[in-house]
Amino acid sequence: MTLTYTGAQPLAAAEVETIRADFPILHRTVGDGAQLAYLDSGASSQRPKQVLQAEYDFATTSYAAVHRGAHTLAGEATDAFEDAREAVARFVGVPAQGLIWLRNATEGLNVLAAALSDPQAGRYALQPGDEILITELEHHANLVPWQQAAARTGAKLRWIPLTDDGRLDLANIDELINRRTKVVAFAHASNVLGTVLPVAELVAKAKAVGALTVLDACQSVPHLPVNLTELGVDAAVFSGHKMLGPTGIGCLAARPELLDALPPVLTGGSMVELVTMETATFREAPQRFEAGTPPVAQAVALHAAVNYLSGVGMDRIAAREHQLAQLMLDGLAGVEGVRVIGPHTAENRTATVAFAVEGVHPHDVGQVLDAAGIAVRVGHHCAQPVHRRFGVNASTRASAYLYTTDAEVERFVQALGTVRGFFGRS
Amino acid sequence: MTLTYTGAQPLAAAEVETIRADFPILHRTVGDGAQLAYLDSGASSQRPKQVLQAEYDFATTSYAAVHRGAHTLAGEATDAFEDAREAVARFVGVPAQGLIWLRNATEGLNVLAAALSDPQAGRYALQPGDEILITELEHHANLVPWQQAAARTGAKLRWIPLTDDGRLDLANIDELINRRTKVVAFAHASNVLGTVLPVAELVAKAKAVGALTVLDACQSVPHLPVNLTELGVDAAVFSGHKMLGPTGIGCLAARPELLDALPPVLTGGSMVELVTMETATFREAPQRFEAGTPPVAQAVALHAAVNYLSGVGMDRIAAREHQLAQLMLDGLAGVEGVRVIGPHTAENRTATVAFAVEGVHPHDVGQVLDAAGIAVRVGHHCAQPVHRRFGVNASTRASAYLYTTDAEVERFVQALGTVRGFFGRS
Amino acid sequence: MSSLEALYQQVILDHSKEKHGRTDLADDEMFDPASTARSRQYNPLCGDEVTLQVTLGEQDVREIAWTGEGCSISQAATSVLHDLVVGKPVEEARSILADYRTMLRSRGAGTPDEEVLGDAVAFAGVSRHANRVKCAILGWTAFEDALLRIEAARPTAKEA
Amino acid sequence: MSSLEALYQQVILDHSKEKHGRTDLADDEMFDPASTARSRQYNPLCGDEVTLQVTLGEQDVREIAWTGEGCSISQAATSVLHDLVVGKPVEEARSILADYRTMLRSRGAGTPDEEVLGDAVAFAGVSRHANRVKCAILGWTAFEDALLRIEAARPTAKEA
Ligand SMILES: Cc1ncc(COP(=O)(O)O)c(C=O)c1O
Ligand SMILES: Cc1ncc(COP(=O)(O)O)c(C=O)c1O
Repeated sequence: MTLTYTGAQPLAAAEVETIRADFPILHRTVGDGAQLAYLDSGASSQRPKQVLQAEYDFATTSYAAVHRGAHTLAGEATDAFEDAREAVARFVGVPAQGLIWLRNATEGLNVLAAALSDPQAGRYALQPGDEILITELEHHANLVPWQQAAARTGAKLRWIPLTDDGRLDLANIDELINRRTKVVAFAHASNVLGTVLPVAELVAKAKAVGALTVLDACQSVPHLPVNLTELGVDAAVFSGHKMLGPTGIGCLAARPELLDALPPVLTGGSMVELVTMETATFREAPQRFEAGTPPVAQAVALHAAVNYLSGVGMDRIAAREHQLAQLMLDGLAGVEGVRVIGPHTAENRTATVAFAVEGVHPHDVGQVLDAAGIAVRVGHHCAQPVHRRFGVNASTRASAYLYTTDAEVERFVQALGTVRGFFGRS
Repeated sequence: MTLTYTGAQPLAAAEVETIRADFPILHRTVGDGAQLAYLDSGASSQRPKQVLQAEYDFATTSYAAVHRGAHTLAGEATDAFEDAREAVARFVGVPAQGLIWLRNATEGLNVLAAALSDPQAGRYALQPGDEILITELEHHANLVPWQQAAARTGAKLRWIPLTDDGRLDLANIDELINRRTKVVAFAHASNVLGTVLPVAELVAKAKAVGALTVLDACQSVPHLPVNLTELGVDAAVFSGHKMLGPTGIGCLAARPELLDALPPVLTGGSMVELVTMETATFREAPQRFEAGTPPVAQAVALHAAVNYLSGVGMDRIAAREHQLAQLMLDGLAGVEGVRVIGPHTAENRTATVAFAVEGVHPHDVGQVLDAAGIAVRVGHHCAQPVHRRFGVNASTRASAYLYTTDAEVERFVQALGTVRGFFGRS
Repeated sequence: MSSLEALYQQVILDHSKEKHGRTDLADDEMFDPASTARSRQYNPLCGDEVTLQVTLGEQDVREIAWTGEGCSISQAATSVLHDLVVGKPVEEARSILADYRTMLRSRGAGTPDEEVLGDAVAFAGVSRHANRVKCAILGWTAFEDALLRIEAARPTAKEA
Repeated sequence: MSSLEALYQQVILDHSKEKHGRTDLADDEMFDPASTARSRQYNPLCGDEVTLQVTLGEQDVREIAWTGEGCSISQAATSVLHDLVVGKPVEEARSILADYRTMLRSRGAGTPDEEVLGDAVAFAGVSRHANRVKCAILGWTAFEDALLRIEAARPTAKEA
């Protein structure tokens, strides 16, 4: 598989500067006055003025509770909310009624795992002897809910192992995806290794045995052009805060027919039809999965975020990040004592690069970089198993986005070069 | 029970005007140019500039993913996030480690109901033959999750009926709260009737039989001074968007010892300790219940909201709303063909008033009011059973808040007086 | 004309009082599924409902009877539906239905064809109020659903 | 002094290399619970951990041995702890522990008492970095926990 973005023109340096002007926070200094270089977008991205403005405008002109009102504000708010649903759904290539607003991507995976653990899911319900297949590089969000589903239903959790290069080891894939496999759940891109997974191949094999496919698209939707319908997955999740949107909103996108077959997980207002003291009937998807007041303001802001991304062009963002990945890999290759954890080449890889510094703990690495203004993440990045696979407890991770400059990557590499000396390790 | 607010000085008209200046949206017009009178705060309140500004400032200066970072922004964001937890916890009188951020209040009730349905809840776990007691006036959020818990565990759902005046009918309370009762879950204030429930009495009776108490404080925390520890409830929920805060955040407050005994409901990042491919151990509360990226920006905004409310003074807000309730009840009593659904006196009552207009459907009532700029809610307000109890499918509901003026209430009453004529019903 | 008057045209106010075709529908009535069907439609947002019974002749809509609770818009819309389609060829009724839907979804933009829609053009103003579109369509959806049921119960050309 | 140097004082850098008291702790070692105990502390945020074993004499801290993975702050803090409390009366060790905690929680505000804290004052700078406080306290928490275990295993005054 080669990625669709290879053809597009990367953002030019001047365009990146124009983009940066939209992000006030990128211009601040930290610590003793060092200019911030924000290389932590893999954890959470920053919001441009356009997104903040959209939320402000909505709050000061049209906000009200949605769906249940006869008054003007309620109507305007409902329109804005449902327009957002259409726009975000279009952004990832699914119909609006297949897009559910939740708290974050984690909740989306929990909802799926819980619904599939419920006997009311009918033919989709997990049974003893069934198999759930994940991979060894998953974020805890795409691991622990499936552990719980397996424990609850008697299904067995299995996983695709990794090569030393941080790619999927597909040697035994035809044994791993077999007639017992009911769910194949995997990240589109790893939040640690940066690896982009072979979605088409996994989907084809899952389809061949009638298994559902669940894509953790948290690290792909913000960075690559993603069309979930074309990818052919049955369900996918992603989070607003990683794609220029606010916290407090995540999306579960799924084939409407699948949603219609699944029981609700959270219950309450707005998702019911007829309620008596003894019983309740439930509405159709997406409402059935949206109990209580939804993240209205956050949906409106996320709408502005996808408009921003589309305005720049996801293909061009992907092409630019491909450049950045190359720049980071090249830079790190030149720093003594640094070992990249994950693919050493930029092919099928995002601009998220985790690494170990010989003799220096990631916390200390991060601290020295922070003093130079460089914000990276340290720890296990909610993916302990993949760290264990590569023989470490934790790592340092730099992750770029559309607003990252070459100069920032260079400053990062340069500062990293001072780390071992600071701790007397060279 | 008399309410604590009766002593405080109500907000004066000039103070209300000063407050209104902080809410840009209140100054808009709707439809053919009518000045907005927002009487739908019971569904969702508006946000003052201070709250919007706090979120904007946070997003443009200190935002990053919380808890997992070594860099400056992550540290600042974590501090802001945890400061918010302390402030909101203090606002409702609980320790910070007893406050969990969720999507909305509905999620809080679902988490409780699901955790208590899990055998891992140990001595708190619901068993066949146990009883869950609610009331006939509950919002669907405090009804349907308990129906589900009952169906899952074999426990029995019972409820306290209502008097014709919209108060709890406590005639059989000593039979309803009995040795089999394991959970007593009830609204502090009804979102339809406006009734304030006798919390102290219910808590005392529940304690006497060793039952847990769960308070749906959605309609009290925004409007009355509430100290959950003094009230003695074991758990409570409330939503940010009803108390000048944003959508996308709700709180579950509970005794830390109870939280420690309950299993997590959603799993994923940030709530785990040690994770292998096969197993996971979980962190302590509150983290155990906060899977994935939390509503960071919304918590910071909610902090600003409780600061705003505290600045005005919850006792004075309550005293003012007591006035407004009286004004609304007096006004409605003078409109022919209008029947208030709920208490006809302002004692132990909030300024949320639902009513029926003879011969005119609530949708039509709401539409005529909207044309006059008056925003009220119509429908069943996510509480079908209480409407059925009073012989209607739906009602019209006006609900006031600290920014409501006497003049708005008067305009509302005046416009309501034209409704029956418009439809040829008088 | 105020926007309120634009929404509540006199035709609507009149029909909301008169309610043509509104009757009691006995629960246990027996009928031939190849010519008669009922549909109950429910609006979960407000609890409104309409139960509507259609009887078709060979080619035409012979009878419509309905009952239910609802706002003036939904009651009037069902009453107008009754007057518009009873006696019309089924195919024509279907095309009225299609036009009506298009009008309601126009968000105030389209110019409805009074030749086709007759009194139903009075509901054009509803299209500006997204939250009322459901009210105006409730009875019409019941009509459409009942037609489908009859169709399903009739021997098809192929089978015949 | 840059803020980085304020955090990583020379004392810390030295101890993070020397690691006093660090050793291998055999899993199956037998010991008398009334005088020796172990505690393992884990930081779920970064996966760091310390296992620390304390042996008390009649009144004093006789021995501390520890192992574990962690950053320079956590390793140095445990090393400094070793030097500070071994040989001291248990009561004094406790008060050092209390002062150390207070210092770390001061958010850079307090002025730690070098008389009591000795080399541990080097960690004052950590209090400005909320996210590193956990690192600096990890080994000390293990020490405190182990003390409690020994206490629990000893016959109390009442029982005796
Ligand atoms: C009494 C009551 N309980 C629960 C809720 C549900 O709150 P949310 O929709 O924010 O979850 C509401 C508000 O709609 C309410 O008024
Ligand atoms: C690959 C992946 N999956 C899932 C998540 C969880 O996202 P959230 O915390 O927004 O629920 C993340 C981000 O932390 C991620 O990178």
